Amino acid sequence: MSQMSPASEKSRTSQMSRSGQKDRTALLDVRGLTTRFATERGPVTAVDGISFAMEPGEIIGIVGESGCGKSVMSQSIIRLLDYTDHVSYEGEVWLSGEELLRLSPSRMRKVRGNRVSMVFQDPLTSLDPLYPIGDQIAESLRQHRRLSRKEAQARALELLRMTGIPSPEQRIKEYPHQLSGGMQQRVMIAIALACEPQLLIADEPTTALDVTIQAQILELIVELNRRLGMGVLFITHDLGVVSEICTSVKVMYLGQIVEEMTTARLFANPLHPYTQGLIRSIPRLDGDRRRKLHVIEGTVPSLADRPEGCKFVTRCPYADAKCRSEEPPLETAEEGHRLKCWYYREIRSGAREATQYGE
Amino acid sequence: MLAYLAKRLLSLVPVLLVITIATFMLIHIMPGGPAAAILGLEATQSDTDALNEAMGFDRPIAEQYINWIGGLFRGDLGDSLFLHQPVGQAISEHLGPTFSLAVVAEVIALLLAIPLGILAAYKRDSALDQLVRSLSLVGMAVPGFLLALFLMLFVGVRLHWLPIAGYAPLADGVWAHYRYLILPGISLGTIQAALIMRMTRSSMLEVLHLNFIKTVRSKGLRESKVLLKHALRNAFIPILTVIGQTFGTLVTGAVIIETIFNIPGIGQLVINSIERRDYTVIQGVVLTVTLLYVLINLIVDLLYGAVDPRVRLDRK
Amino acid sequence: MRKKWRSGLGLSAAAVLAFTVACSNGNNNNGGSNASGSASPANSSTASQPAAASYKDSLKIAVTAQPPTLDSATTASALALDIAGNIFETLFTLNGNYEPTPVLAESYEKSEDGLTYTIKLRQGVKFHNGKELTSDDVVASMNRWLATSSRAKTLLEEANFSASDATTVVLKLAKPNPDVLVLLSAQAAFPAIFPKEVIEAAPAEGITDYIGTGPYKLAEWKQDQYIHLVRNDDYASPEGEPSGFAGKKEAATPNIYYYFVPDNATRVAGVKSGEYDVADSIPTENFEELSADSNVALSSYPGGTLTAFLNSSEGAFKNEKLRQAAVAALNDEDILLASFANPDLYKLDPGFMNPDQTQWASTAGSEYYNQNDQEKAKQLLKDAGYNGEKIVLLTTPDYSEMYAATLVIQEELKQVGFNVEVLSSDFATFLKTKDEHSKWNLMVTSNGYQLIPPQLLAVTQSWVGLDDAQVKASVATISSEADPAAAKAEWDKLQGYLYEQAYSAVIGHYNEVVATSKKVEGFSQFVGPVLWNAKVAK
Amino acid sequence: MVENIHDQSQLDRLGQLGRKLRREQRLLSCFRLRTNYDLLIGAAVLGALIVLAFIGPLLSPYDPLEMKVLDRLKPPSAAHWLGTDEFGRDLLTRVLHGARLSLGIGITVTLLTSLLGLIIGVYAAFYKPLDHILMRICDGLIAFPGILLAIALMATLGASASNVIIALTIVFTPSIARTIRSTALVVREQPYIEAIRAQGATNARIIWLHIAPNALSPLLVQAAFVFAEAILSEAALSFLGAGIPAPAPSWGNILQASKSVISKAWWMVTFPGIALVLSVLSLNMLGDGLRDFLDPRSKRKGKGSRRVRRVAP
Repeated sequence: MSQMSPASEKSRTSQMSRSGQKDRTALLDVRGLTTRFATERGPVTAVDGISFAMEPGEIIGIVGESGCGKSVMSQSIIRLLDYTDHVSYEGEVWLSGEELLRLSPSRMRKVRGNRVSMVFQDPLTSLDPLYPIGDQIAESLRQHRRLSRKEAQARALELLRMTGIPSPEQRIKEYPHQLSGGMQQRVMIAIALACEPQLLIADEPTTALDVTIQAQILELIVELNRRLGMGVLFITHDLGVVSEICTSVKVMYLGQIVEEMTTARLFANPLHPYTQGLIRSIPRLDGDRRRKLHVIEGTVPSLADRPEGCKFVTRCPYADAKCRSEEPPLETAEEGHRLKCWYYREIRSGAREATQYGE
Repeated sequence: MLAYLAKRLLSLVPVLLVITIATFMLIHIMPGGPAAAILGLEATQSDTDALNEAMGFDRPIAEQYINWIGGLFRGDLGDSLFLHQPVGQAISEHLGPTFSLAVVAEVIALLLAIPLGILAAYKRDSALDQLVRSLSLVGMAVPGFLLALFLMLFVGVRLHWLPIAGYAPLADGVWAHYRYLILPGISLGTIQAALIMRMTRSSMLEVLHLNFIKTVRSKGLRESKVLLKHALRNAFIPILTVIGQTFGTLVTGAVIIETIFNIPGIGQLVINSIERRDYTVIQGVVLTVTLLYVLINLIVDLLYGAVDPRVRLDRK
Repeated sequence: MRKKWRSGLGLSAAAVLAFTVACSNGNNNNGGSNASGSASPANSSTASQPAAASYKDSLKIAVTAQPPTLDSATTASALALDIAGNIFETLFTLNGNYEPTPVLAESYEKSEDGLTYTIKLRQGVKFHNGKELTSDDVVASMNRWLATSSRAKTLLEEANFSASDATTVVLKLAKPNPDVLVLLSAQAAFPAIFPKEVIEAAPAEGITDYIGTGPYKLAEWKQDQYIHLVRNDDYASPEGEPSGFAGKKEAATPNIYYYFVPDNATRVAGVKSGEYDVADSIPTENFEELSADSNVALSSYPGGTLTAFLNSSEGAFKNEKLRQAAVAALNDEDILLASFANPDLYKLDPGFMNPDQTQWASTAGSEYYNQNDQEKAKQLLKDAGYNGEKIVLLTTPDYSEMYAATLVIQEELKQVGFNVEVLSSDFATFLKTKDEHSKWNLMVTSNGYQLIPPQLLAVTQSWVGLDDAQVKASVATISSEADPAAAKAEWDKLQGYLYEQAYSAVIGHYNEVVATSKKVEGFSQFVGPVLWNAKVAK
Repeated sequence: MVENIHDQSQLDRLGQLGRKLRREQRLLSCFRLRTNYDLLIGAAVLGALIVLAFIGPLLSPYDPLEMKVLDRLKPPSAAHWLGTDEFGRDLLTRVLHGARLSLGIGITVTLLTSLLGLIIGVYAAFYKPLDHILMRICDGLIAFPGILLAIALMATLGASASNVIIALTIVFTPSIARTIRSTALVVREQPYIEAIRAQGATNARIIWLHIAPNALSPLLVQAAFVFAEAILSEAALSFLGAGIPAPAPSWGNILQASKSVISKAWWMVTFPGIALVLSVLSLNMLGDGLRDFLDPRSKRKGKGSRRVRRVAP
């Protein structure tokens, strides 16, 4: 705990100094969000002072390896973790001018599924196996819109149709295990869209699906985003997906946003060593088959032993003593492109050579 | 469905055969005979012999067994040697009190165990959870008859709140009926409660970690709905299994609890019948109880389908 | 919890048998409900009650077990006979002085040679099915009784009833028997009068069509729960002051429920709470508790003896010195206290017969009674050359007093050097083992009083295999002796001999306790509870 | 991550890794033991009870059978710490001797049941025709209401401590046999058993050297529960009067006697009752703890199910 707090304090103050007052127009404005879990061996920081804002209708991608805190961050926004773990939040999450972290549990429930919805990674396990899908879609309508059973079912049918499920009249009575993975994910999306939310958080919605289905689902999300004008926070580890649909990207590592920029710049000009590593590890159809696929050395350290200084230090080929002792601030490299790295200028200019990995 | 039932019933045949033969042999090598209870201490050997002959106990055991099985196929369990009524009638008259007792015990067990089990799982490692875990551990270690004695001592003898024993049929009024069943119900229900509580807790814990719980919560449902409508139903199959098992052991438990609290149920009937060497009743009760046990298991199996559509479809 | 067969089912069957052969001299026992002079039920207070008092329409009595049958001729169960006594009647019955008194009979004549009794029936008596009682019914019932009841078979051999006209029956005996009316009146396996058709249709296992002439009819028998009797509105009562089983029967309460409550604690709690108006066989452990209860009246009456029987036919106790050693070791006071819990509920007395019964009460052999002499016992053991052979005490936990007594005796015998083991089993097994004399050496049973010494189990060979010429001769003398004083002298000698030989030894005399609610009036206790004149104030 | 496995330094690293893993494994199992409170508490309480059962009677100045009828039903006092029973016997002494009896019967039943269950289980798993016969008999005996079976057996055999052991062994063996059989069936299908067979091992050798040892850890867990159930069942049988005959100071006997004096002598219910609960509780905890220790995966699956049948309600 104690070793964590200076870092988060730092990032928080830097964020404060950057934008003095809250942005009234923003759909979502996250400021210095920090999420900690109490564990048997003390508190663990999973999200460390994250700040970003998104406008209505925007699709923002969050990328990073598994374990980097993407899911925790997204679930922190709608406080899904309240129930499962001993969790504490710091910072602020503003949704259209309302601060979520300080809402009472009952007010918070009125936000969930209503103004903000979520779609999860594995559709089969994310649906309750014991209820027909129609009921599961109708459930949030009955909860938030106070619809009668009949009205809710009618609306559910409409939603199913909108998500493009074939013969929805028949499917509506079926159980999750009777549907294919793609259809299940469409059902998940129908559930999420039931109350026409302002914000959809999609947590790796395509990871568990076949490639062809993936494309269909992505298309659906983009189409619905356009039609309904909702913001989409798209969490993925797949940079290819990001490039297809997102307007801008945040790269996360160990609970922090280490780099954020527009999608175009992501591929053209990644500055953070971690982002560079991610991009180089994408297999390319047009690439040289004989070239070995790049792998980022090492693995993501566990949250319990996050390094001091720069969080990427254990795997960064450019790291030095300064990286190990001091955490770099989130600096603006260019308009709309910020990152956390002491040496990104040197790396960009080629002045800094990659050293041996680790020590 | 029917085929499934038929298969289940057929698989029962060898089990029943083993049980009935074992019962038959066991009771016929028990020393003493029905004459003791019927004729009393003064009976002469010739009186006893005459009685045994009249009842057909002088014939070989195998022949008696075959006659009895033959009777079964005609739906005839024989006549009680002591009660002067058909065994079927004796059993059905005694099933009522046992059924009432079992229901009270199970209701007490479920009312206690399911909510506490759910809360313990929900507030895992909290003080409540610790309490629930300790309760279920102690609950499993206190045998029903001991609990019955303690309840008699404190609630009946010291506090005079409830009658310490006895029974009144439902016809005498609802309170008259149930006030006799509360202490026996608690005595019998506690162990069931402990077992069900333990299972509810662990099964809920497992379900609460599943993904769809997050989905349900992300819809903004109230926690009560999350827990009861979604988590509990998903956690219910193992709980149901334990409930089925405990319902089965309720009959066994009733044997002791009914004798302690003097409830004229099937347990008391069989204990009395063993003492009276009322062979036909013993056979009838053992058969009935076994069938009941199987029936309960069958009902539980069918309930699985009602709880979980996947089970239903798999069977088609 | 444990099903207790009231002594009635088995052992107190003996209590009932006491009356099979009764003594006609009425002075031997006052026999009433207050025989012991202890706490009394309110049977005499009926008259003083204000006429306007209102009474409940049912009386509930808690008894210890379900009777095996109500067919009196086939059973020795006291409980069965108590209940059946409300439904059925006999030609004669015993009054409070144990004297035969007519019930269904009106009068009788005895022939000169004592072989023929001509009995005139009371007229206007109807069965519960509406049929009028005739001599045919009596003849059928009595002849069945002569054929089925093992008492009648042995005591009235080749006797026979016939009808001389519609209201007269004739009993012919093979040889004279001065006690024949007492036999006809005794409660044990009493000769109930059924309609002839019921007798003719009777299956071998016994009658289940319970149609009698008594003040109550059987309304319902709920197996293992209760027997419900309702008042017989057409009942034609005999006249006379109620006394024992005789005299006027009013059927004062419209409904009587006999609840089968094997659990002692339940009977006790039930009578305290007013759930039951009468509770039978109050366990001695609860005596004090109930005495202190202002709502409950306790009546205790002499129940019988707790007796140790030594198996002289086989095993270690064939040796009289060993038997004497065992008897010498007994501390009867401890045994009785352990068995009956309260000194008010037992009495130390060496007699095998009821100490209140002047004809037979005897203290012969008292030097062998309650000796508690360990030195003597050890000496006798040494003299007998006891080699540590195992002594087996036979008992059953189904009778708590016998069980407790046996455990104390085991300890006492151990103290003097016997190697003792208890063989304990459920009642059915106990009965079977009792007849296998090689399996046990000593047994304690509680036995109801007998009315004459020859009926004592202590002198009955089939009981524990006692085979002694002198005992047999004495019994024969007592049975045939016309002079009461001479018979008594012979009995003194016999009782002394039983003690001296240590064939059996009385440990003490116990009281039976019945608890009634103080609201019960007109209840009396004779051989069992007499309920037909009892009523319960609201 | 590792590109060239033949690199010597890599191999060294792997070896180090392996050693480290093994050490961690050991540490982990120590840790599991240290944090396995069920196992520790259960074992401690049970151990204390066993010590009391063996030493207690030696220290008591009273004889468990000696009657002082004049001292009957005396409440706890300096002379009689737990009071006296209905024959004036010292209750503490009887409860301590009762511990010997109950634990003794429990252990004997457990050993017999385990041995018989193991033999029946492994042979049933190995020989198909035998399996059918044995398992039908086991099914029958399991479906037979346990307490009735025990009571009927006791009525037939006669009341004595050794008959209690026989009756309870008959009651409990089938479920142990079933557990062992299901484990053995899994082991039997393992490829290595096939390999051993191919090398010409005899059936007996396969059964006793390869299959039986694998069944030991479930057996150990079950044994703890059988122990607990045996103690309970003995008490229940004695309580019903169908167990150990008096005057033996079994807990069930004391409890049975206590029932008729329940309004006068609370101590006769309370103290043997506590002794009974403590011993069953400690065995249950021991069983749970053993299972967590021997099969950590089961913890995640929940502790809900126990295979041993309950005889006493």
